[in-house]
This record gives sequence, C-alpha cells and structure tokens, in this order.
Amino acid sequence: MDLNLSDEQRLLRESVDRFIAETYDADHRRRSAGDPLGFSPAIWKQFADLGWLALPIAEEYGGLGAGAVETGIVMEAFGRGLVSEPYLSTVVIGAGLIAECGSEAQKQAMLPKVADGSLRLSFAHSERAARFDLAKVETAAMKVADGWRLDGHKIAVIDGHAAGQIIVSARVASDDGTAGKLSLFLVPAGTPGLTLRDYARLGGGRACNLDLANVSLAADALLGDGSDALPQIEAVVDRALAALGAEAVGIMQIMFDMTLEYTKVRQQFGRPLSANQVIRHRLADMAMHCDEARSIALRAAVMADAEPVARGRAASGAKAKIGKSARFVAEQSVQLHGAMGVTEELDIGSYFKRLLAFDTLFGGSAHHYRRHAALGGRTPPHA
Amino acid sequence: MDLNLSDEQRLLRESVDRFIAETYDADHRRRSAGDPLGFSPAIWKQFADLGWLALPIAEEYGGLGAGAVETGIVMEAFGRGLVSEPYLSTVVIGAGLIAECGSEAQKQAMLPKVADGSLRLSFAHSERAARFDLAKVETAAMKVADGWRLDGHKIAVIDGHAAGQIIVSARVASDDGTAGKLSLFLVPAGTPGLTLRDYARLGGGRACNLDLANVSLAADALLGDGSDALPQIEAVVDRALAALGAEAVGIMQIMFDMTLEYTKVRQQFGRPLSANQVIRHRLADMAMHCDEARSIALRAAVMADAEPVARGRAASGAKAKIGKSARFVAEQSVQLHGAMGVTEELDIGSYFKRLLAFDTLFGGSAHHYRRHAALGGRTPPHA
Amino acid sequence: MDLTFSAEERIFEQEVRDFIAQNLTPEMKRATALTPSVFSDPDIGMAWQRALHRKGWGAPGWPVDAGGPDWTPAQRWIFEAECARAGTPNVNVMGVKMVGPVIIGFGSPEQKNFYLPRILSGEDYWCQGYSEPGSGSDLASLKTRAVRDGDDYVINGTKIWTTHAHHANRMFALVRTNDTERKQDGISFILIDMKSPGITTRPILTIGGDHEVNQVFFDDVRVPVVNRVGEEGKGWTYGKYLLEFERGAGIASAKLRDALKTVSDLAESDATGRAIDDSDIAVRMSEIEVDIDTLEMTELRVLSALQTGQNPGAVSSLLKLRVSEIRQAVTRLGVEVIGNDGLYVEPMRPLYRLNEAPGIPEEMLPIVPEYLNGRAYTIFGGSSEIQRDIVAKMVLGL
Amino acid sequence: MDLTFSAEERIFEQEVRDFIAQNLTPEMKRATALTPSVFSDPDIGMAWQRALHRKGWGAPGWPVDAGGPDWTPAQRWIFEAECARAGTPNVNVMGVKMVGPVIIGFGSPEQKNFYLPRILSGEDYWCQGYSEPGSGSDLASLKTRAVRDGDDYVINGTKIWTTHAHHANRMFALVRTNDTERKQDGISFILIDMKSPGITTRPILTIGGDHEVNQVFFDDVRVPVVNRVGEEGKGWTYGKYLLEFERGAGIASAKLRDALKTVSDLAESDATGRAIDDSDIAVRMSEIEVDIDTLEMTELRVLSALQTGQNPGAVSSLLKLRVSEIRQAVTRLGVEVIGNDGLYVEPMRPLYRLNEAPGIPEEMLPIVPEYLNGRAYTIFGGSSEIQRDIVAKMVLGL
Repeated sequence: MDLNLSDEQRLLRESVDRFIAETYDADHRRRSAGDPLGFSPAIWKQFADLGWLALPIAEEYGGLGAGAVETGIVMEAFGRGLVSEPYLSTVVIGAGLIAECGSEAQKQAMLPKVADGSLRLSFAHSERAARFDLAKVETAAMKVADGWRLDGHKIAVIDGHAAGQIIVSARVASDDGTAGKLSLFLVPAGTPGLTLRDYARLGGGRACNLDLANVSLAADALLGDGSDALPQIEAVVDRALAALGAEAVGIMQIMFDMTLEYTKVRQQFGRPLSANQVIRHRLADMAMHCDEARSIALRAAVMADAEPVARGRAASGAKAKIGKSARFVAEQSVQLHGAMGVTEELDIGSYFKRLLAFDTLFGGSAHHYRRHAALGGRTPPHA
Repeated sequence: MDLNLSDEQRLLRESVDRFIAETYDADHRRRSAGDPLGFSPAIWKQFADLGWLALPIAEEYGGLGAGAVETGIVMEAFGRGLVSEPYLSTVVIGAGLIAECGSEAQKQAMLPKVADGSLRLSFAHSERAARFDLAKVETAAMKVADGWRLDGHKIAVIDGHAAGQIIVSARVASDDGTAGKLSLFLVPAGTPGLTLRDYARLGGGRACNLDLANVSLAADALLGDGSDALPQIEAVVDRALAALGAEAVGIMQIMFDMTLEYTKVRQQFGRPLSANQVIRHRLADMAMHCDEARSIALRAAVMADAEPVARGRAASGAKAKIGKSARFVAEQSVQLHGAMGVTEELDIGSYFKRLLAFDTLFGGSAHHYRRHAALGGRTPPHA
Repeated sequence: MDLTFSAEERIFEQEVRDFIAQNLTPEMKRATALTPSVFSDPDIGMAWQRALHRKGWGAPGWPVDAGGPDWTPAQRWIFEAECARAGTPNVNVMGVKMVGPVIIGFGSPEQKNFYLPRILSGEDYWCQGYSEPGSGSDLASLKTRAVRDGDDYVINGTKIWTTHAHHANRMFALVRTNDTERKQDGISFILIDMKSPGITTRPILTIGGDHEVNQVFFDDVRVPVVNRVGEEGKGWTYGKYLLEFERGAGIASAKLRDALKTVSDLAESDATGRAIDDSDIAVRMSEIEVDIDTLEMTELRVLSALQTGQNPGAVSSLLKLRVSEIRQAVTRLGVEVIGNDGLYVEPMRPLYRLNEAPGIPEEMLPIVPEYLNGRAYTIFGGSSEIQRDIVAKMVLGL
Repeated sequence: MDLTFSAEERIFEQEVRDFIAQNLTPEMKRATALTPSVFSDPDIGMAWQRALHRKGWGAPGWPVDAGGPDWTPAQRWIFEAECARAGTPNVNVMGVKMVGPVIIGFGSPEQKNFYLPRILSGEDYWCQGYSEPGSGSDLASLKTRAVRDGDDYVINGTKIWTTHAHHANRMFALVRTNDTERKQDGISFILIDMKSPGITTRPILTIGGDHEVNQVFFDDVRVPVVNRVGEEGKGWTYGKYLLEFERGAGIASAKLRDALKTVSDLAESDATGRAIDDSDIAVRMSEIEVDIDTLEMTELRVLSALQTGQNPGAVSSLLKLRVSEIRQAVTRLGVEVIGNDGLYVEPMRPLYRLNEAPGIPEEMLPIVPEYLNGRAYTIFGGSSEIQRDIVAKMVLGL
C-alpha cells in the first residue's frame, strides 16, 4: 500500500508542469482559439519528443509501458493549461482501442506511429439517439466482396478533423437480420463517402459530426478479429474517464487557487471579499471538493487495470463524483468572481466551459451513479 | 383568482389558533407522551363541540361541507401544537373513504357519528412488502356464505388503537385465481381474529401493526359496491397529503421562529449566534423554505377536488417539495440549537421527530417526485 | 379561495390572446426563442414595443395619465402570463420599467413630456449606467464624476456591464456630483444622450459568447443640467425607488414555465434520443416544475394581497433569490438534455440570422449559451450573497 | 503506486482476523449492531478492551514503553479496518484515545504508573469534563472553578454533555484555576475520582431516546493537587495536544463502509420490500459508497505520507467535516430504507436486552435512533460551522 509518487512519476510531473507553465498562457489560448486546426502540430511534436505520446503504449510497440497513473499526471497538468492537443483522443482512446482490439499487424503498424507523433487518432462512436449508452450503435457495417461498407451518422467526434485514422464503431449486419456484433473499423481521413462537419468544441479544441455514406473499406479495416468489441470499448472508455477525471482535477485546482486569490484581493464595502464568513466557508467547501476529486480520480487510475466490474465502478464513481464536485467548484468560482466571471475576458470563463464539457463527455453524474449501482448489482442498467 | 382567506376561514383560523395556544403546551405534551392512549378523549369532545370534526363532512350527514383549505387551516395549527388526536385518521382519511366509497346506508350510519365525536376511524392499508405503492395489497378477502373472511398483515396503522372501526384494504379473491379487486372493509374494534400490536409513534401519537387471521365479517362490512377502490383511495390519500403538508408548514414555521429567536439570544464568542453571516444566510434560506412550503401546501389544498391527474400531481408535488423543505428547516433548526437540539429536553426535538414522521408517511420526496413525473406522462410509474 | 379568473378577466385574457395572435410574427417568435439572453435585440424588441404602443399597452405598469393602460394586478398577471406562453420578445425594460417610473415619479414636467412618449413609442432606446469597474454589489462606491460648469455637467469616468449600450441612444446614470461623508448622499440621477461627444463604448462578450454588455467611457462629456432628474444629491433615493416600484410586480413564473417547456419539448424529441426516458431527467423536470408551481402560488398570494389593497409584506423580497436559482436550474437541465450536442459551439450572432444550417438542431443552439450567461442571474442586480444579507436584515430583523 | 498490502502486512491482517474470530462473541457483535450510538455500553466495550489487552493490543496508538503495540501506520489501518468489518464493540475512547495520550505526554511518573495500566486493563472507565452549559463551541469560556486549598483543589461548577458519566469512575476535566486576561491561560487539566463526595449526575436523554450524556454537578468537590496534569494554567495546551494527537490517525472509512453495508443489507431484504429496487435508493447508495471510497483514498494518501515520514498537511483537517456529513447521509438513507417501519418507537434500552420481540424486525431498531442521535455529529466536538471557520483560517490562510 503506497500512494506516494515514485521517483519517475515525480520527474514526469515536474517535466509536464514546467512545460505547461512555460507554454500555455492566456495568449497562447487566445491564439489557438481562433485557429481552425484547434491545436499546434509543433507542440504535438514536442509531446512526442518528451515521450508523453509513448507513455501508455507497450514497450514492444515503441512505447514506455506506463499506466493510468502516469496518464493522470499528464492530464492533470493539461487541465491546468487547457491543452487542446488531441492527447486523449489519440493516446488514451485511439491507441487504447488498437491495443485492446487490434491484430498484431495493426498494432505494429500504428502504435509506433502514435508514439512518435506521426499518427493521430479519433474515436467516432456517439450517435444522437444513443445518448450515453455505449452499446447503442446504429451505424451499419456490411461485409462486401472486397471488404466493408459503412453507413451511418456519428456526433461529437472529438478531434476527428485532426486524425489520420478515425476509429468508427458499427454494427455488423448479421445474416439472419438480427442486430449484429459491435465492431470497430479504421477509416482513413479523406476516405470517399466520409463527410466531416467540423466545429469549435465547448471549452477548447474541436470536434465534428461525421456522415458515412456508402463508405468502402478494405477487409483489413476491421480492428481485430470481429468479436464483439463492447467489452474493449468499455475498458478503454473507463481509462478515458480516469484520464478526464485527472484533467478535471487540474482545472478545479487552478480555478480554486485563482478564486482564493481573487477573494483576498477584491475589495467590497471596504474590505476584502474573503472577510465574509459566507465566502470563507464556501472556499473551505471548494477546497474540500478539490481534495475529494483528487482522491477519487487517483482511485480510478489505480483501478484502471482491475477486473471489469471493479474497474467500471471505480471509473464511473470517479466520473460521477468529480462531476458533482467540479460543478460546485466551477459555478462558485464564477460566482465569486462576480460579473467578470461571466465574461470571456478572464481565464475563469474558459476553465468553466472546459469543466462543463468534461461533465458532458461520456455522460454526467446521474448516468455514472446509475452505472455504478447497476455494476454493483443494485438496479437494472436501464433504470 | 383570490387566495385571501374568507371571513369564515379567518374566524376558523383564529379559533383553532387560540385553542392550540391555550391547550397544547410542553406540559400537555409531556403528559400525553406517557399516556398509553396517546391522546385525550376530553379534547376530542372539544374538537366535536367546536365543529372541527364536522368540517369536511357533507351537510346532509351532519357536517359543515368545508374543503381542503379549511382542513389545512386546522392541520397547520395542529402541527404547531403537535396535536396527537386522531384527526387525520378519522376525519380526513376515514370519513373521506366512507364518503368516497360507502353506500348511502353506510354514510348515514357513520358520518354523523364522526362529526359528533362518537366514532373514531383508522385506515389499515400499508403492508411491509408494498413500501409506498398504494396498489400493492396482499391481504386477502374471501367471500364466504354469511359474509367475508379476511387474512393478512398490516403495518403502520395510524391511530388503530383508538378507532371504533378500522377500514382494512384487501384483495377480493377472484374466481379465476387472478389478483382480484382492491376493496375496503369495515372491521369493528375487537373483532375476533384481529390482533393489534400497539406502539408509540415517531413524533407523537400511536400506531399499530395489525394481524388479521381468519377474521369473519358480515356481508355489509364491504364499503360500497365492491368496485375497485384504488381511485378512491388515491383521492383520499391525496387529500391526506394536502392536510399533512399544512401540518408540516405549521411545524416548520414554529421551528423557524424558535430558531430565529434562539440565535438572537444565544451568545458564543462574545456575540449572538445571529451575528454570524453564515447563520444569517442559513436563516434567510430557512425563511424561504417555510414560505415555499406554505405556497405549495396551499396549492395542494386548492387543487384537492380537481381531476385526478391534476390533483395527484399537486398533492405529490407538495409532498415532495415540503419533504425537502421540511428536512432542511428541521435539520438546521436542530443544528443551530446546538447540543440542546439533539436532546429530549427541548421542544425542538419533538418537532424534529414529527417532521421526520411526516416525511415517511405515504412515501418521501423521491417517491412523490416520481409519481409527479409519471402522472405527467414522463416516466413509467415503476421507474 | 380559488385559482380561477373572473368572467371579466377571462374576457381580457382573450383580448390579450387575440392581440398576440395578430401581432406576434413567426419571425419575432423564432428570434425570441433563439436569443440566449434575457434581452431581445432592438430590431425584434422594438417592433413588439410599437405593436403594444398602438394598442395602448406600451407601458403596463405606468399610471393612466402617463400613458399606462390602468390594469388591475390580475390583468397585469394575465398579460405577462400570456406573453410568456406565446414567447413574445422582451421590450426595452431599461426604458419602460426602469427610467420611465423614475421620470414619472421625480422628473420635471418638461422631462415627462419629452421622454415618456418616446419610451412608449419606441423612439428612444435606453441603457442603464449604474455599475462601475470595482463597484460590484457595493454600488454606492461609484466614482464617475459630474462637475458643474455653467448650465452643464461635465462627466468623466466609466460605467460597466451596460446592457445594450451599443444599441441605446440614451442612458440614465448615477453619477457623483459631490463628495459627502455618507457616500450615498453625493450621487445624482442624470439622463445622457449617447451621441454626446466624448462617449465611447467597448464591447464585453459574455461567457456564452453574446455581445450584450459593454463598458462605456466618459471623457469630458457635457450634459445639460436640466437633464438631471430631481434634486442634486438625491440620485440614490431615486435609484432605490426604482427597486421598490418593481417590488410586488414580479411575475416570473410564467416565463420560467415557458423556458421549462422548451427544455421539456427537447427532452421528448428524438433529437435528444428522448432524454425524458432517463428517469433522472424526468424527476428533475418534475422538481423544477414543482418549484415553478410554488413560485406561481407565491406570486398569486402577493397578487391576491395587492388586489385587496393589502401589503404583501416580506414574501416578495424572497422571490428574486428563488427566481434566479430556478432559472439556473432550468438552463442546467437544458444542457443535460441535449447531451453530446452541448459540445457544439456556434460563435455567430444573432442565432436567428445564421447563414447556414448549424451542426445541431436549431432549437438546441441557445441551450448552452443560456446556461453560461445564466450564471449572471445570481450576480447581477445584487449577488445572491448580498440578497441574503438583505433578507436577514430587512425581513428577519437581524 | 498501489493499493495492495505487503506480504508482512497481509500476515498481520490474518493475525487480526484470527484474533477477532476467537474473541468477538456473537453477543458482543449483536450488542454492537443494536447500539444506536457511537459508544458501546461498558459491559460490552470493556469486555472487548480486556480481550485486546490480553493480546497486548489494548492501546494501538500508545508508544511501546507505555504499553502500545508498536504498529506502523499501515498496521493501525489494517486493525481498524478489520475491527470495523467484523463489527467489534467500541472501547472507552475517553480513556484509551483521550486522557491516555495526555498522561503519556504530560503526566507525572506517578500518574503514568497509576493510570495507564488501569486504562489498558479496563479497570478504569473515563469520562471527559470539557463542555459546560452555555459554552458550546466556545470552550475557553468555561466557568467551573478549582480553588486551591492546601493540598487540594475545591471544585464548584457543572459540566454538560458528559458521555457515560453515569458509567465512569474517573473524569478528566478542564477547570478554571485562574482569572486571566486571555481566557485560555487560566485553565488547568485535572483528574477526578467520580466517587468523590459532592459529585452528582443528571441524565440527559438524546433525541433518539438514549441515555448517553449527562450533566455533572460539582459541589465543593475536593481533588488532590497531585491529580493535576502538568502545570497549572496550561490545561488548554494539553487539550489541544489531544486534538493533534488524533490528527492523521483518523480511520473512519472502514466504519462507514460497515454502516452502509448494514443499510444495504436491509435494502436488499424482504423486510423492507427490497427497498433497493427503488432506483432513488440504489443511486443514493452508490453516491454514499463513492463518498466513502473517496474518504478511504484520502485516508490512504495521509497514511502513505505518514509511512514515509512526510507531513500529510492540510488534507486531514478537512476530514472531520466530511466524515460527519457522510455518517449523517448513511443514517438518513437507513431511515428511508425501512420506510413505514421507521414510525415505530422502541423506548426501552439497551436494545440488545429487550424482554420481548419488538414490533419491527430487530435489525431495524437502531436505524431511526441512529439518524436522530447522528444529528450531533455536526455539533459535538466543534460544530461544522466552527470547523469551516478553522479550515478557512488554518488551511486556506484567510
């Protein structure tokens, strides 16, 4: 039992903290907000050089073989910097899906490229009618003579515009007409029939809606052997939840720090805001929420490779709890910044939007408390 | 559109307020807490003399033909006095069920006796496995040659020990073995096979568990014509919810008043508690909750005779909302009274328990918000 | 005691409905629905003001001799409720509900004759110059200074959070005309032509991406002394009167019900994958609906008291707090209802004039900006913290 | 970074389990489960203390030379977790965890030799004399006075909220020995034999109907001066030391998990009509479980820091607040789980010695009293309001 950082983890933290502090200031964010790409390829290259893109990839594929705790260290700092580079999409989710589902050849072909920064990935899974039900996919894949044909609509495809390969989930039509297995397909950017509608994403970065109309793919576009991919998707999304939780912790902490400082400096009625007992207690509660979020995010990371029920409960528990805590810290940070908090003039507004996006991604607190209960055998999953 | 009290209503309020102020002091409560009867027959007689037992009973049966607003006026004052006389059981629920379901002969026989104080009633409906589902009844009624036979177990029968007649709900076994209709039976106190296990009730008064083992009843024990009584039970329970809401408002208001006064008087660290901004804001919130509870309780009363969906949504909305508000006011009243609040030495503890019992009766906030949603067509009732 | 309206009131209700049916165009309705702010753009809002004025309903709260329609409290209720249900635009409240009553109460005959008709007709569009950078909820600390020079005041300083200053041709402002021991005593209430030389306006984008508020700078701006309302140094009193004028006239439940219906309709649509089938969302919808029912009953209790000439008392002071909280709850539920589509950001404004179809169903567009902008409900006009201080002091006597 | 224990620690864990299996009788377990209070009655608690003492585990937190078992932080964690899981009685914390450390830190050699073995063996049962009527969270305002008379102090005054004063043979108390400018400076820490003439005890029933606390009156009670711990006028310092001693050693998550399991078992039983099938109850169960997971992680973070000699820092100061809130949430959920059966009041105590079967399933009996008594969690030992004041000042530097 030891929750102290190892020496390597401490070094990683110092390195990423330093990089973020030096690179991601408000000026950088303002520049990249207007950028149609939404992130900087030069910085992506630096990530590669610093080894961060290789972190969770197995050593045999050019990675460093690190785990969710290390990903969390990186993501927490990324939260503080409001980093918009497609790290989660590419390294945590994309590479994660390939590692979980891919054939040996696919892993060999792609994972080293992720690690060296030459391949970015995106996961196209959500559909409007599915809300946050990972099993609900209507996009259809049909086996054809020379490969596959995909048809369907995806929404909220994070970083889709920046990806060399988009991993698209689809139901493989079964011979007897029943709903088929959930499978994953590698769809190269620019494939005919693939239409991206790109947009600015709440809280920074970009996302897109994706139409697949008669998209033809080669036979080896299927990721893995064609067995149902839902368990692997759940495993990877659980790791994404842990990573997002760490990112949220970074944001919460900096919002709290900024708010604490602001209430000490800002004068009203002849004394600092922080002289008000109501505000002092609110800040105490915010500090508590930040600390709780830190604990439960760490738990999700430490449990990221546990058996599916324990892993899923830890991940959903963390998403749900951090969602609640983040909402409190974010809303109170804006509230205590007063009118300036509800403008685009201060960073606090940017952080606020990023936490709102966090709460939305993969479903909010209610959804994940329900999953936590269902995985614990307490209620039917549909309730 | 007029929510002002009429002159008659104002007079009623003054009369019941005065009576409560003069009769129900802490001494009275301490005496009656040790009393195995749990209420005073002499006071019951006074209720009759003052006309309160006749209030909602139709004029043709010796009543005054008043409505839920008048009942609410009485119940609010009763809440302030922590009245333990079986008013809700007898006048609101018991007489209500007879008025809704009874034959002309049954109404003639019983309602005047309720109005003159010579008959007290109780409703035995809840069963342990049913929780708060009004439709879930396993107690069985079998038609036999000379009448009926009842078997089953009831819990939380409010004021059962004080009733001349207990109205027992049961399923009438149908000939084809399917679950039969829900019916109501009049079971006189002391009927062989009827066992009462009497106990002190949380927050004052008494209740009992009730075993029916081979209880034989005459043919005219069936209330009404044997059609399914669920709609009538729901109507009467909705009126009970409105009445309970008014009672809760009375309790919340007095708890708030006592707490406001206490925080002004009680000194800590050299100044009154009420000098603390956190406590001032808490009191402001308590005041708001009291006022909101008052509004929504009034709405349930005004809607008590509306069509079933509107009536049910108003009643469940009020129960749910007042449940939340009452919990806040009750818990904060105890909190702000400090250590003395968590003893049996102050009235605040007695009021606290009564509000806890209020929250339990007929189901808590979650149950009633769900019913509100379901009646609005929003979710299946079982969700 | 009952909740139904009288026969006369029902006739009036029908008149309001007929008026709305004849005057509310589909464009106005759509523009209102697609405005993620409580303030309609002037092209929409003032078109509606002109229609109201033609009917004689340009200023429901004003006395008859100033051009008001002489409605009972119940009539005002019915009017507001029907407008909310139909989704009519908001008019220039800074004119009709704010500066208008102050001019009526304290203005000179010349001011009344000049300004009031122009408010009614929609010829003038007003903004409010109260807050300053650094003043926050401590309004009396304001520093914008008006120095007497002959028949003019010369104004220097800056105002902030000035809603629609970029649309307005007039501003009413609180300015410091004297340094007094009690800060409140040196403040005057002044009417400013926004075209005066020396006024510049800087836009401030809200967190939801809307241009609604501004910072306004005054650089040796000359305003005739006759543009001062009432006495010099009494501006604080007039400002407070304005708040009291609004008191008891608050009818927020109808708008909230309409806002909740928008969210509820979305939740029941396939566009959100029928979010309503999520029991959490269904139950929270009920929670908010009951909160609105509660608010409505409180408003009706106040209205009943007003109808019979009683003082509604403390209860109305508690309403602002709840109204802002319920508004925020509605907007928050909206965000959860639209799920992943809430990640979509539409930077263009106004939303009702987009050149191409957006990436999400149109009716979802205002949802996230409304939530974001709505964080201001508990800040502007005296933060909720200040409101609770006031309730403790004024209502509870602490 | 991992959550698993080492091989040695797992061997220790097994030793604890074996010990519990051999020494925790079914009667002790049942009595503990049926005690709606955090304090076990002495007949149960002291039987367990004696068993622990036989094993050398009578005072886990004490140094070895005082009779402690010399455990690492991880071993203490494992011990507390296993005890919570098994449902062992609580021992006399006022002895083992409160006065014991003060005597160890500041007592005379004679005091150590006399008192410490009697605490370990369970021969002495202690109560704490801190609060007074009117003092509340402002402890330093205490008025009970000890006046020097030869070799004795003569004590007059009264203490309140004295847990188990009716069971205890000894009390440690803060008394005023001097009137000083700074109230804290005139306070001394004194050990009182409860059989001394002049002491009377008045029971105070808690809101849940339990006799747990008392008011204790002192009427010319003579206490030898040698019973004072440390210096005269330094009592406040020793009292604060006691709080710091406890800091970082808090292991509450295991007990909370056990308490939640009790509620969860009830919710899954037919006795509650399977309350767990109510989605609201299932989800709230998960919310609380995650809160406990969170707390456990925080405790383990503190433990990890302590293991490597680091200062856990601010984090432990936040724990009391959350622990008391989570406890209250568990007891509240319990009340909702048992539904209508929560209306049943059982006035007799102790619940594990009822003469006849109660009207509701036995395991439900403590549920409502636990909720009621549990309102004190946010009051006793410094109210949550005071705790937040302290966090703001000490942790946030405000």
